Amino acid sequence: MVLDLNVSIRENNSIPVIDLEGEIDVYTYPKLSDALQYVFETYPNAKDLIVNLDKIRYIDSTGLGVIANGANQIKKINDGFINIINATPQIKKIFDVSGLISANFKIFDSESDAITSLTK
Amino acid sequence: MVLDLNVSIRENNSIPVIDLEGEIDVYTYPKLSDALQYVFETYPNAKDLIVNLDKIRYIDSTGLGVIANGANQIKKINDGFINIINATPQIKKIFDVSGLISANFKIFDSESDAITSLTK
Amino acid sequence: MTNIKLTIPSLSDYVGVVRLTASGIANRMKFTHEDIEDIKIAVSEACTNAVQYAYGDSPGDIEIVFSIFEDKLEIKISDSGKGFDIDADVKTKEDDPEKIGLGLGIVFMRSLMDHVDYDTSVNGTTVTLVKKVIS
Amino acid sequence: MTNIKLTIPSLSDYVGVVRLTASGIANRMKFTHEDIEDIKIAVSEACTNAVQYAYGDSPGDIEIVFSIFEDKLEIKISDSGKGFDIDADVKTKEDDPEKIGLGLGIVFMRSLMDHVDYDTSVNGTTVTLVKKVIS
Ligand SMILES: Nc1ncnc2c1ncn2[C@@H]1O[C@H](COP(=O)(O)OP(=O)(O)O)[C@@H](O)[C@H]1O
Ligand SMILES: Nc1ncnc2c1ncn2[C@@H]1O[C@H](COP(=O)(O)OP(=O)(O)O)[C@@H](O)[C@H]1O
Repeated sequence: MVLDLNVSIRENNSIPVIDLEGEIDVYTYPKLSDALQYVFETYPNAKDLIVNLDKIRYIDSTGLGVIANGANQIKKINDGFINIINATPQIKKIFDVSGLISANFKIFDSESDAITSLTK
Repeated sequence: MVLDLNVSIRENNSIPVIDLEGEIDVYTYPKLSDALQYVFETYPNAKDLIVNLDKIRYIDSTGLGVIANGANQIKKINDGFINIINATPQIKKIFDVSGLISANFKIFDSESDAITSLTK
Repeated sequence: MTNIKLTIPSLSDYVGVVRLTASGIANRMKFTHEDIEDIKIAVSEACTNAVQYAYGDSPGDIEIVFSIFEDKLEIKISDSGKGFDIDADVKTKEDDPEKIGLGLGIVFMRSLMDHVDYDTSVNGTTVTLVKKVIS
Repeated sequence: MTNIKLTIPSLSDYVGVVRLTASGIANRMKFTHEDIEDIKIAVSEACTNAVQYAYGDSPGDIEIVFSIFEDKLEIKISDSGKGFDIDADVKTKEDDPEKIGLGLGIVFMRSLMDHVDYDTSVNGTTVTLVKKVIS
């Protein structure tokens, strides 16, 4: 849906995956925060969490802030990571500009790349 | 492209087909008028012309006006018809409201329906 | 009630921009996809008329005010152009085959919206369009 | 030069509407797809700040003026809120881990646009964003 965000949660190889569709901005970001909190409660021992941006058509500093906060949280709890997959070049640029990449999250091109790396 | 109109012209079974993509409004309709004039000049004996709305995401009275004018013209020259294909339900509604359907153009669901009917 | 106001020059280039703004606003309300398409067409028809007829050769401004209510969206499209005689001008359309317009704009607005009101004088024209949220 | 003006209430609901309007306007200029995405983000960041910081608990208006030049798009985003001390407020961000914001909004604007200017006082804030058309 234009101007809105849809969130759904599933597992791949026991790793929780958050699929996002639409736009993440100051209006929609609470849906993403809620999903992150839900995953942290449902998988209290998870070391990894995948966030799938395949169908994200817009993200700005609000969305990056939520993801960075989530990354800090999973680091603190389980020394874990948020793993971003399917970011478009535009979204990668935004992560670059933010200077956040080197912090507590990793970026993979595809879900299979992420799963291969995280399960080995 | 959002807010713009792309036009291309081809033949199917010797019938000229105008493929349209985008939006037809007060800004873009001259592109459609030009394409119609081009087809009338290039195919001076054509009894039928197909206008493919498959990739049209918006049309209003401006676009309908151009199509209706084209239909009048081909009627006058060759006693011919404009044949609309792939109109969405929303676009069909607009044609309905306009009261133009019974006039000089026909509506077919698909290109193959139109070709079958026009070549028999 | 919340108001959003947009002002564009009366150029055909920007009618699509009004349409985008309108669809964004309608998306925040409980309209169906079909309602949103209806609103886009109606607001475009009103703006198209202001572009084509209000100002003659020297463009002026078109002001669009969106008023968001719990149960309806009201859109006022105003120009400061020359106005028209709504009964006379609409009737004579069929006598003038030279015109591109078929007299469909106002017909479309009336059939796609729940309420359409024209306020027109030598000081300009304001069209009020209302679409109700069906719940 | 052509001006388009949009006024919205300072509610998060309508930042996306500004984005749609901005992308429609940018589409009428010779910007690349990437430029248009940059413009959408920068204008959203400025509006998001006005929504989050300008007015405290009672929302006011945000006015966005798009000025279309042959060779650039200039966007002014204004609120009548409380303003801020641009040097102090940006520095202290890292000391306040409770805040959702990471101090990225202004960083994004500066890196995505060709020119960013802040004019802020107790009477409100105006951000001017400029993106050049590369030809
Ligand atoms: N904003 C306006 N300013 C001046 N004249 C207008 C305006 N809107 C409509 N009109 C007049 O009303 C007539 C009917 O408009 P409409 O139903 O949209 O059909 P069309 O545009 O095909 O003529 C127009 O031809 C014009 O003379
Ligand atoms: N329009 C505004 N009105 C008041 N304060 C503002 C405005 N825009 C920015 N600020 C202040 O500048 C700070 C930095 O903004 P920004 O770089 O967007 O980062 P963030 O939103 O993450 O804090 C904000 O935290 C706020 O204190």
